[in-house]
Amino acid sequence: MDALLFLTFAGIAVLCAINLILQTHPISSALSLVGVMGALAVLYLLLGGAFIAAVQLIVYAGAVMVLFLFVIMLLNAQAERTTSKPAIRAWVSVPLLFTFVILLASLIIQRAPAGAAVRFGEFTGGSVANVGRALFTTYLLPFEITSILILIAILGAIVLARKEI
Amino acid sequence: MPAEITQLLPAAVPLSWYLVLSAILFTLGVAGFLFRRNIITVFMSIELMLNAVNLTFVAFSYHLKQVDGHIFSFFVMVVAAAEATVGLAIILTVFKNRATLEIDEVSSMKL
Amino acid sequence: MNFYIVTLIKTGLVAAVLLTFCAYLVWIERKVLAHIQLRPGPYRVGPHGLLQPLSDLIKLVTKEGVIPANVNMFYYLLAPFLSVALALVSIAVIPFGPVVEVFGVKTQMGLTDLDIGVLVVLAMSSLGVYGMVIGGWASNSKYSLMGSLRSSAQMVSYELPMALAIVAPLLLVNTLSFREIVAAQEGFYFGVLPKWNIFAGPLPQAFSFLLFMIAAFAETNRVPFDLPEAETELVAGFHTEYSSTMFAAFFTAEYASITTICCVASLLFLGGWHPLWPAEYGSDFAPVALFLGAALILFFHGAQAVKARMWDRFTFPAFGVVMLGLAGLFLVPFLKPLLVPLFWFAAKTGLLIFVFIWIRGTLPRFRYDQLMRFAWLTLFPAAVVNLLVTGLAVALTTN
Amino acid sequence: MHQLWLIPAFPLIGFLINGIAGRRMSKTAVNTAAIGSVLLSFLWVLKVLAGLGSLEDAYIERYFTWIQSGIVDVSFDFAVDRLSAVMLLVVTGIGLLIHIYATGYMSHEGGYYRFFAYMNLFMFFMLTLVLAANFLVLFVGWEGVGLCSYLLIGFYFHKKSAGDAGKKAFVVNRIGDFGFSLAMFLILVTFGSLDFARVFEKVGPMAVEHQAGVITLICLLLLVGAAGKSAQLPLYVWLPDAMEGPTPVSALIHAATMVTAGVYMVARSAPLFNHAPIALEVVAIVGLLTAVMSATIGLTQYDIKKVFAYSTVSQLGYMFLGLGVGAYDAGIFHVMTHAFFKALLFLGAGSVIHALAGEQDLRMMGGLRKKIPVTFLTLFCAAIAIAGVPPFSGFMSKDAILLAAHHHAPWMYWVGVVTAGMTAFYVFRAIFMCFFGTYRGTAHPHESPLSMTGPLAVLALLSLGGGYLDVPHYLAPVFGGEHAPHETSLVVISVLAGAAGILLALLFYVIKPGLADAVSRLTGKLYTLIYNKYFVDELYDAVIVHPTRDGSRALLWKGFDAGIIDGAVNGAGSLARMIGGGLRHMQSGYIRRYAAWVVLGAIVLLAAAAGMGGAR
Repeated sequence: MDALLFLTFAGIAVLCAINLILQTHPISSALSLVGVMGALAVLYLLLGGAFIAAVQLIVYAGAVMVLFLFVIMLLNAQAERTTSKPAIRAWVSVPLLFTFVILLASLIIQRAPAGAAVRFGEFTGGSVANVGRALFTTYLLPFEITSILILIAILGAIVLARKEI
Repeated sequence: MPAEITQLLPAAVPLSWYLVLSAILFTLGVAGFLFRRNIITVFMSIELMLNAVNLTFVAFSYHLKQVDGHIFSFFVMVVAAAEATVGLAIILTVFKNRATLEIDEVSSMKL
Repeated sequence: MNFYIVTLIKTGLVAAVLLTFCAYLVWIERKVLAHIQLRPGPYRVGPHGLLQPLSDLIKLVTKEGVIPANVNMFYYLLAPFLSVALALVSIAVIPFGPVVEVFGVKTQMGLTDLDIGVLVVLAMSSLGVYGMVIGGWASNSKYSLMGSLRSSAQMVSYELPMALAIVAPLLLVNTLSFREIVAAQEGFYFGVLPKWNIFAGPLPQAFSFLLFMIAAFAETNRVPFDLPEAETELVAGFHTEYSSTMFAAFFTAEYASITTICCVASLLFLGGWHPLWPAEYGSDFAPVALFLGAALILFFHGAQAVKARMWDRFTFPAFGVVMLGLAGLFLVPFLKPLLVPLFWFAAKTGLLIFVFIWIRGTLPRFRYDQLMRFAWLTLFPAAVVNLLVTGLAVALTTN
Repeated sequence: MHQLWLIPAFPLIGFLINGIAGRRMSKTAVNTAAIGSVLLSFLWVLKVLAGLGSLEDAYIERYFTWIQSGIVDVSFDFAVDRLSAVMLLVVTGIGLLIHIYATGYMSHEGGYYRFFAYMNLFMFFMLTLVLAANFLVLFVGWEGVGLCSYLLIGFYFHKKSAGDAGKKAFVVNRIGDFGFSLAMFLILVTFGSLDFARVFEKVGPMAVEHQAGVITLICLLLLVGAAGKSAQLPLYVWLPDAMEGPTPVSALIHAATMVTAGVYMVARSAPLFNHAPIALEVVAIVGLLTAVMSATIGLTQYDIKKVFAYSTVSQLGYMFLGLGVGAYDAGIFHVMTHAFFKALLFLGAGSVIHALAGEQDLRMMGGLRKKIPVTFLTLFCAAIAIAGVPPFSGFMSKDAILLAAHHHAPWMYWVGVVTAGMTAFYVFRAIFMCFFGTYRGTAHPHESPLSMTGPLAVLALLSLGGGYLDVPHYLAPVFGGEHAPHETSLVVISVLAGAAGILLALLFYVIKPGLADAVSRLTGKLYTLIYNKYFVDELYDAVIVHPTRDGSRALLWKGFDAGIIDGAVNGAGSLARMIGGGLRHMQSGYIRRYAAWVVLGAIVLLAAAAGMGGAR
């Protein structure tokens, strides 16, 4: 059952990710990305991260991606026009990427802890209480600094969005 | 569930599957970065890479039975949100000034 | 497999009840609005227009589904589906009553109970934007596009105060599971005042409740925040180009989300299925008394029916008999533990839904800039302060 | 806890108030902050000392670990024992009086708030220095007072001479600090700690070094530091120039407190010095030489502040003599009495200068006795105190030193006696030239305000009666109680020397005013030599300053800096430009091309990792 769920949602994630780079229209790409995020949220649930799954949906899918859609619609972005250029680039990039992913996967398989397996329900340390406790004790300083980061981001966005620039 | 499938699949998912999935998603993100020309799509590819990395964090959190990985992916999300805010604002500004979203047309620092 | 069967039964039951209720919510809304405006409302189709929803449904389904030119077909069709699906998902985590035993099967009233039920509702509500955004964009119409931009901005903005308003009572109960939230609100202060979150110590959450309800109005696009569907001023919104069943889907999604959010409000703030006063003082007989009273009023009106409405002479007493039957149901001993909590829960939710309709009949619409300013400059700071004060109160009283 | 940290904290707060907001504050407010903070500090000292009782042992307060690295483990501690108790009282008490005095003296000067901010900062550092429980905290205070000294000497920074004097003081002090730093490193290496308590505990059982050893070296290096701060040979040259600063500064920093920091430091390190008799001998000789040399210079100067400055150097020499002959208690006793009468001398001189609208030349004074009687009376008290007239304070402390010197080596006593005579002469010469005879100046003298004469009166009382505070007895637990036997004949001789000096001055400058010039003509070359301060400044200029400057210019600047460093920098620049010119073609501005490079780099790294195999 675990494996089936994993394969289903991993498949959805990979398909959506491929769709993300194949679609020419940014809206389609954005919605594919939402699909990836949703699938990943389910995988997080399988990994015992209930809170992080919910946050993935609320923050990523519900806020960040809406922002993307927003901007795409605001700018009325159109589908990319095809050009003659990509042919050469693809000849270089595709093998490069294949090397990259194969190297990465082989390294992972070579070094992954032997026998480490994921069974649903074996780890329940990702509940809201646990995350909250870690966030407000061990990681209090980073957490507070994060708030400053967000403040700066808001200010930056406001400054950039002014008419004069 | 048919017995054949149950026997075909392992009872538990090896950790490396998650990690390889993460690697694949990351590579797809890189591919999106390299192949797409729309700035927004490129930006979304970056988000995809961040998501892939988050998956590793959560997977290792499971493996180590510690919550820290979740915290890290939480921070990644926060940073991604901040990045999206500023990045999209920059894209808006770029579009306002150059009337294009083609990344290759934004190759010089000045207008 | 027992689990799967029970779950399937429950799912079917909930879906049927919810969808029927959504349909009849339209009838209720029209009736209430009409009475607020001193009109009879739907009256022709069936007794007191009770078959009006059915005829509406037939009309919407049989109408021609116009698909405008040059729309992005896939997304155009996806949007209503997404809307209604996301609106219906949240109901899965909402419990309607305590754990009960029916025919020897012990089960909870409600589809499931997650540790993060509240977060799921929030997540679904934030994903609900996609239906609008995609629908507006795929319609290939500037009015739709503008409308969807408008409504998505509104939803994203009001999500924040809503989440903050939810967090405040959560601080008191210390859990995210709806069932445990309700369990924490059991009991009475001084034997009379219910320990609901709007009354509970250390800081009664009445203000949070107010904030939550305001944000809920905006989240469900209801008056006075119904910019997304302001037909008269803004050429409606994201669903301008939709018709037929797809329009019905958007419509259903809206009423489903109203129902969900009222359920959430009664669970979070109004003690869920706990009665308003203790059972020692006869709260179990409140439904009996209510339905009996309703029956009496119906009989009375039946007797008083005027010539212009001849059918009332028969329909009112008939409904009165139904009410008497309902009252009788609450007296059946083995149904009582099942129905009484359900009654209280339904009563609270129903009251909140009535408030939704009431407000619609009372208040005018916000202008868009007022709406956004209200969200960011009034509601959001108020929610933050409320959360901080609550947190302080909780921190000072624990330990 | 007695909250020792509050003692320096009060002046620091005063400094912060005046330093940050003083520009916008009224003079009254500045005064309140400046004097109030010092007053609070003084009262707190009294409270702490009252609370601590007899203080037989040092009382230590630990605050926090400051530096922890390897063998270096320094914490920020304050300590009080009887030695620092005396210093605390002197510093805060005299400091308070001088702050009050300064409100009158500085009332017409610009940069009023700045002056008081610096003064408060000085108080903070001085108190830190005195309270320090280890060498490093002491060094902080040490450097801090040096800084404040620099700032205050150069207070009239628009005057070039003032700026130069400040720089001179700073540079000369650096030489001393260099020695002090080396001494600290040696202490750390030798004893593994900088804590006074730990170091002295460890040095206790060690053998006394009759032959030069590491302790002797430490002590000599400490002496270098002390000589820099306390203006001893050969580093005394900055102090006379330091008189460019406002007179209250001269009184507080360059007479009463900071310059005695060296004495305090040597006394503080007494356990070390006790193990290095050679170093002690050097201390005594340096002190004696300084005393004699500066006393002779003092005989010939005409600037009233210069006279007192050389007098200060000379008296500091006395203190070192006291330390060197092992009479630490006498040295500290003299620090205290000297603080009283020398502060009084300077403040009185300041009052005179104030009365004469800035005139400092003795030849332009005279006959002021009637015009500024309070100043005259108080100055006269100071003069008889410093001249060693019994039974006033100077007599008490100076005799304690001289007796100890005689006990140690008789010749030192005799030189000391001669110096005492000269001291009496030059001080009374200044008094007579200033207050007797006829007025030779042009300004219209006027008595100073109460804020100035008040502190003068208090100091006068202290100068006269301060000798009865039996400091040596009080300090016995710190230094051990052996005293030189009392010999009445020696006392009589030194008193007679003082009396001779006074009478000679009376003869030269009151009875027969022309005689002084006659004598100076008679001695000719010698007089010129002394009048020009033995040409020490010129000597330093010729031997040290010029060669250094010329060498720096020729070798370091033209050769090393312009040639090698600039060459290297320019070369690096052009090299970078060359490489950049090549690499520029990679910087196409196409983001995706950059990303491709990044991917390539990642692949290389991954391949390397894979190539290493399963190495973890």
